[in-house]
Amino acid sequence: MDELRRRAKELLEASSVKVVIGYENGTDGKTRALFIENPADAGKLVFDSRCIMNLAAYITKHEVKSKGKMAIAATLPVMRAIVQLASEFQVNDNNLLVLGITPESKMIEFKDLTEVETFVHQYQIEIDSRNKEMLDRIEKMTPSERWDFWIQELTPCFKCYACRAACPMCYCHRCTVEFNQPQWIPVPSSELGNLEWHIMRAIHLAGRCVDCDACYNACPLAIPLNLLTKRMLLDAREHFGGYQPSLKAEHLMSTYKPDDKENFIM
Amino acid sequence: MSKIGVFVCHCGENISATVDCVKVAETAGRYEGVTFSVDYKYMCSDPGQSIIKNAIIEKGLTGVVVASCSPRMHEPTFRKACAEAGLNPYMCEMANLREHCSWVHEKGEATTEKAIDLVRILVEKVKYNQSLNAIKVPVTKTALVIGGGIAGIQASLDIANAGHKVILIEKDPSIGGHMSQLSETFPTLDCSQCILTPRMVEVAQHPNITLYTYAELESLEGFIGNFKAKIRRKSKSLDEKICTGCGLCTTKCPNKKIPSEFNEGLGTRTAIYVPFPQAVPNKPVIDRIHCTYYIKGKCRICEKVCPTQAIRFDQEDQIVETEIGAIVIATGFAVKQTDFFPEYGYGKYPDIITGLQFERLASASGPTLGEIRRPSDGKIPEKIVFLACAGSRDEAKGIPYCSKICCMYIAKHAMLYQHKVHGGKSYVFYMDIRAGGKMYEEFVRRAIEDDGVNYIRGRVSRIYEKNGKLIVKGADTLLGGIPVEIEADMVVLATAGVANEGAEELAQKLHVSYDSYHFFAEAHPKLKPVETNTAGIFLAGACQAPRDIPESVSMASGAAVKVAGLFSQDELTREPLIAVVNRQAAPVYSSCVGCFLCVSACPYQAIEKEEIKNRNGEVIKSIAKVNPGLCQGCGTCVAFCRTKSIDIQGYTHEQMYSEVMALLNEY
Amino acid sequence: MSSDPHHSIPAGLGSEVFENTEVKVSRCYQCGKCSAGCPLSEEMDYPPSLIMRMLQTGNKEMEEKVLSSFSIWVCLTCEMCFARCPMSIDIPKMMDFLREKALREKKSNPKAKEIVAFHKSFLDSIRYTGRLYEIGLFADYKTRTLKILDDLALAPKMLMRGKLNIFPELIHDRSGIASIFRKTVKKNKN
Amino acid sequence: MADFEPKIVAFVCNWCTYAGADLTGTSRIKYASNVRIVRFPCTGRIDYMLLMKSFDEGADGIIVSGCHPNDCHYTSGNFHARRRWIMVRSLCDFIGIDIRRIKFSWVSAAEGAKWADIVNTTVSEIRELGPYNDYKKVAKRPLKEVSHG
Amino acid sequence: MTLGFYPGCSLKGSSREYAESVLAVAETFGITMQEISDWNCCGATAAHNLNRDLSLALPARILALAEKQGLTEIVVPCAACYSRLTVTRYELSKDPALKAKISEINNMEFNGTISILNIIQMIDKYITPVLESRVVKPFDHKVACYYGCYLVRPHEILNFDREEDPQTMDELMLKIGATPIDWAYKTECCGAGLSVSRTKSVGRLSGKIIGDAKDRGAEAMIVVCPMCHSNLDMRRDSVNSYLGEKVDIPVLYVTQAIGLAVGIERKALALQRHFVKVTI
Repeated sequence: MDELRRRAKELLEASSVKVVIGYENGTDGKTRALFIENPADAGKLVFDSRCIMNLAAYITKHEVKSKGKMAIAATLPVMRAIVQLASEFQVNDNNLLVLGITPESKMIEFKDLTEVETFVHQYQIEIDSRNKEMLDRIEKMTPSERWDFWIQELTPCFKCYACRAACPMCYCHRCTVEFNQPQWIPVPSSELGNLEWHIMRAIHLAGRCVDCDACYNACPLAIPLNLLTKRMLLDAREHFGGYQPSLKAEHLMSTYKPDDKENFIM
Repeated sequence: MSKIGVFVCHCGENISATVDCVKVAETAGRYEGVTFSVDYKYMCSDPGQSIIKNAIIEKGLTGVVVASCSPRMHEPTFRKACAEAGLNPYMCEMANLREHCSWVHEKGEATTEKAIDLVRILVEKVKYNQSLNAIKVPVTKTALVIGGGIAGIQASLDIANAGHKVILIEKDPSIGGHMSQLSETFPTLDCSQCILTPRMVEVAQHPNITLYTYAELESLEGFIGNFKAKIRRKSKSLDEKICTGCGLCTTKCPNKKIPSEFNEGLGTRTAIYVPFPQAVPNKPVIDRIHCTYYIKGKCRICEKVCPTQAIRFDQEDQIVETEIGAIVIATGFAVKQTDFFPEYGYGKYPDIITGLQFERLASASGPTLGEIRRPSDGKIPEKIVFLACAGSRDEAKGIPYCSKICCMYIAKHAMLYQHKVHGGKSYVFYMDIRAGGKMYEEFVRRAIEDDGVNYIRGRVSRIYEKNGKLIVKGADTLLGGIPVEIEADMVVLATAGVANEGAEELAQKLHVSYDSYHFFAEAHPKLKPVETNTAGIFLAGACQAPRDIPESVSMASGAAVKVAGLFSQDELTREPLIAVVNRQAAPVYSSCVGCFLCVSACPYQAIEKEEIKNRNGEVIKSIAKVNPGLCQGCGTCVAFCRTKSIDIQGYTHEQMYSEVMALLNEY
Repeated sequence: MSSDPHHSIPAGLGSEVFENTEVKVSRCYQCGKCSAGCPLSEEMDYPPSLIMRMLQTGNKEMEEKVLSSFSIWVCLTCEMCFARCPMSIDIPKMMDFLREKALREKKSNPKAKEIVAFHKSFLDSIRYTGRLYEIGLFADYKTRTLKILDDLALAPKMLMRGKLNIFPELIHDRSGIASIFRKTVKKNKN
Repeated sequence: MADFEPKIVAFVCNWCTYAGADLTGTSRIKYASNVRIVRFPCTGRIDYMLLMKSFDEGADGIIVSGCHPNDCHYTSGNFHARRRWIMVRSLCDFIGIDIRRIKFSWVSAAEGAKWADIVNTTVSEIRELGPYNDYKKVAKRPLKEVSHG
Repeated sequence: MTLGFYPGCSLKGSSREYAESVLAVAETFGITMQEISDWNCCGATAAHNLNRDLSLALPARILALAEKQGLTEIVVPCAACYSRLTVTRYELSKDPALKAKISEINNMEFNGTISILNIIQMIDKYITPVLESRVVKPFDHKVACYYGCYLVRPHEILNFDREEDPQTMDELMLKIGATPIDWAYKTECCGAGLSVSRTKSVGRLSGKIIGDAKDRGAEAMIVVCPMCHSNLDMRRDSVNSYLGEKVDIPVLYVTQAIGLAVGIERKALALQRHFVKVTI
């Protein structure tokens, strides 16, 4: 942690970066995002197990980007997100420096994003046992039970879009829900609209989601919408030999193999 | 507020027999936005089209829905009509009431209901159609002709004589195809070689024709007027420029026992060879599969004897890349071999041969110099049996169709046999004699009446060998199916004509469709017999279905005219049904966020990065941009774009969305 | 593939054949390959292809001729015709049906008496013992056909070579077999 | 469910299945009239949101059909579509949407008879399944009050 | 190793030498044949000539019994029985309604798990691998392998060997030192069911078969079907009167030929039961 603070200070003093993105102590014992432009503020930086929000969500935001080169304190999920974002041309070595924080809470400063990629590739994305159980439970249900389950879960959603705001991959300036020619998804919240919004989002994240759970953590109603993306992740593994965010833009959904399975096609 | 006109066609009785066209028109007339609705017997006819034109002018229509046949049939017709009346052609849509409704459902409420729905969804679509302008693209005035048989030769000559460049590629060492193997041709009995060889020479000498023999198409990209072809010129192990074609190498080659393809295995050739004396080009190639040097690493006799040192053992295949504007496919056909027939001995009897093999026996340039001698022992057969429909019209063998040419060439074969073998007896087992063609029926009668060929109506169940004779067990169905057994010296099977090996792969390279027998599919069985569904690619000869020589030649000339017509203009107009990325005013510029997932999705590399710079040249934003020249309008990118920033003209989000909505509401 | 399988099947015996055997007589285009390959066509009054043709006519008279034909009884169901038929028409299956029908309607050709008799004797032998009892079969067959003298020489030779069992082999569950017969064929001795 | 006539929407590509369905017509092969064909340039263009929308608006079944692998007029549109279907189909299943009601097929321009078969089988299967009430219930339910905070 | 065994009626009577040789050979190669207990006749030609349901019910009962008795694989040496059983299994498995009907008739459930081997398949699977090493007295004769109808047709259902000019038996003969001839009547019909009722026809059909074999110098006919055997052997008088000469080529079951080659003594192979003396 001290190392992180020291390095942040140096970078800002040398103005080799214009802003450092990290965590600081927030109210009620949580941590929140911190944007340091003044070396003096480096001391505010904290890092510990409470730091679960995915800071990568900020590096695509105009307000932050426009300040100039960014440095970011990045945990594994954040680094995964960064690699994916880089492959989608949203960040690059010229506008982002990664101060990686290993699962062992060591800080590594990466020369470039290629190094970040090699680093994250050492770790498979793993779905924790709690979520695994949930997934199994749902898969064991009959289709109509599953249907009722999801309608029930999704009905309370009032489309506050906190999930979208927290998601590093939801950086589009105009989301499909704001598209009104035609109005694919009804604006006011309704069971159907909610369902469609979440299906749409899950598909958009297929092969892109880094499973950081930011969406779930951000949801005021704790809707388990991350199960949808987790399921997509497992499908990607089952059908297309897995998926790792990578810099060469061979995206799961915009590429194909001639021998993709098709036993369900008449 | 749109003013849409709906025009319901009866198509004579084709639609009105099962659909209540009047009701369809009335109902459509009540739809919001529809200001004119009418039904008529033949919308595609002149008066029919006038109805549309007048309505556009008098009622000031902003959109048109023609409810008639498949748009694949008449969309161009009606869009043209609209244009002539001053309405943008892309404001016209068609509801397919014939192929998709009246022809496939019984008369009744439900069928008319469906017709009404089909009209409604297109009315709703048209409301969102936009005026579009055709895209202009340049034309490369060079044609690629694939296949150097009679069809390919004819097409090449016709295009070349029209003043355009032609690249003719042939997979074998010489052009000529099956026709060069034939002895004499029906119904005139003139010698095939005699009429063909001059054409072959003409091809070789024509200033507008580049001939690549021993070459195949590697890949094809692009679209009408602007194709890019990669051609693989297989190594001939020979420097053609300095080879004089003296043929010394072929006489000295020690490897003499290779079955000759040209003689259908009835003769032999050497490893370095010219397939036949009149070959064009008349220069040898080394067949590396059989050449001793390539197998054992030594020999090189041809190299030693060659007076001009033209042999090149280390020569490699060469890939030629070239730009072309149109393609004629003339790859021809193949015939089934005798091993295809279990009941006729799986090809184990040497004296059961195919019709093509008989051609070689009967040909003056053939292995027997034109004498009919049986392969096993060279004896002249005193009794010969010809089997029509060997494999053809045989559903159980996967070939339910008629091969078309057999009836005629069997009559010719029997006739030639009778002329060559005096006192010989010939029998033809047939089911029907299909002799539709000028002087064809007369020809068959001649074989029967003048040359005494014995025609027996029935199919042969089995052939086996006994004491040097072939026992042919048939039946005479005209006598109620009584068994007929003939002890023959030789049997000729008129084996089915089938698509070439690899036709399917070629079709896939060219993105043209093919039928279930792997013959190439024409765009329309009657009105577009030489076009394919892919613009700029045409068909000639037996690659489309079994064809005889006159048919192949006329098809070839037909295809050539299509190509010449295409080349007669400097610019082509292409359908503007392509993808576009939306653009908006600064500071947004576009809803595209530049993730460029679409780039890897595009099959045509038609999407590129566009950088939007501010006054001082700094990049503010980079977004996707579609190259209208390359985009073919598949819309794959559209379905990928998360921000819905790409849309495809003619099939926009709004159009498709409203179609679906209209379809399911008040269904 | 077509949505309507019955399409283009003439009414009458032809369609009855289709209902019972899925053999569509209209598929035959009279190439005669069946007649050419049939080992017994020369003993038939109408070779197989002709039988097909007669059924295609849908003409009552023709159909009667078919049912009372000798051909259907000479057919050995050696399957040669089916094996080589370009249209994969299951003639043997059709023949089975025609024989059954001819028998039921008592139309079987008089010349087929022996054949029918043999088959019946054969089945009766099974009906009572569950297995074929050859001496019984011969005896029964001879009483049916009064062909006492035929094969007289054969039996003793067979006995000497141990090829004939004096006593029938009986299976235990004979009542089971009996009930199978009851549910399938009406007992018909003649 | 005998008297129930399902609503089937078919999303097909222009080059293979649409042409195949034309061939069904020219060959005069009859099939159930419950299906309505919507024509797309290519299966690659077919937006999964349209499948959702079809169910919203009361479709009981959906057919999505295009060119066989390697036959795509645009080289690879159908391959991209297939990959998308694999993911969408499995997500739908996970959410409890009745995927027996979404039929995918390859029908070439030469397979007129196959098209008729696919429509007929789909119609009879959906007829067995009955109307898609689960979805209709939700779809038809009125929007409820949006209560922020 | 133990295999299920369905002998069928002929092998209990007129063709018992076939059964005897099959068992002898099996024993020599350490195979135990477990006879399906209380089996019934398959109905043969008679049944399907006269009554379809019966022609399916009888074989179905046999198969059901075998399954009940825990057999997974049964050997059916008689080609005719083999054909009836296999066809029945096929017909029932492709038509559940029919299957139900037949089970009702039999009041015995048949679930179609059992696999059926004809004699050649059995030999190929369990004996051929070691056969050559066991040959003590090469069967050094020109033989005509006669397959008949029931082994190869209908091919779509039996799919054994190839339907014209089959080869498996010929290959088998090569392995025991015999020289199979290439001849024309391998799969032509011998007259089968008409043996008794139309002996003349049988004389003609079988005559052609024997005739062709003789013309091509066969010293023995090799068969796998009791009906073929009785027509070619017991009916030799009719055959000879058709041929108008006395032909005495013996007719051996494939198992007898193999038996001789691996040194089983002639009595055990019951050669003495033949009408046409087996002198080779």
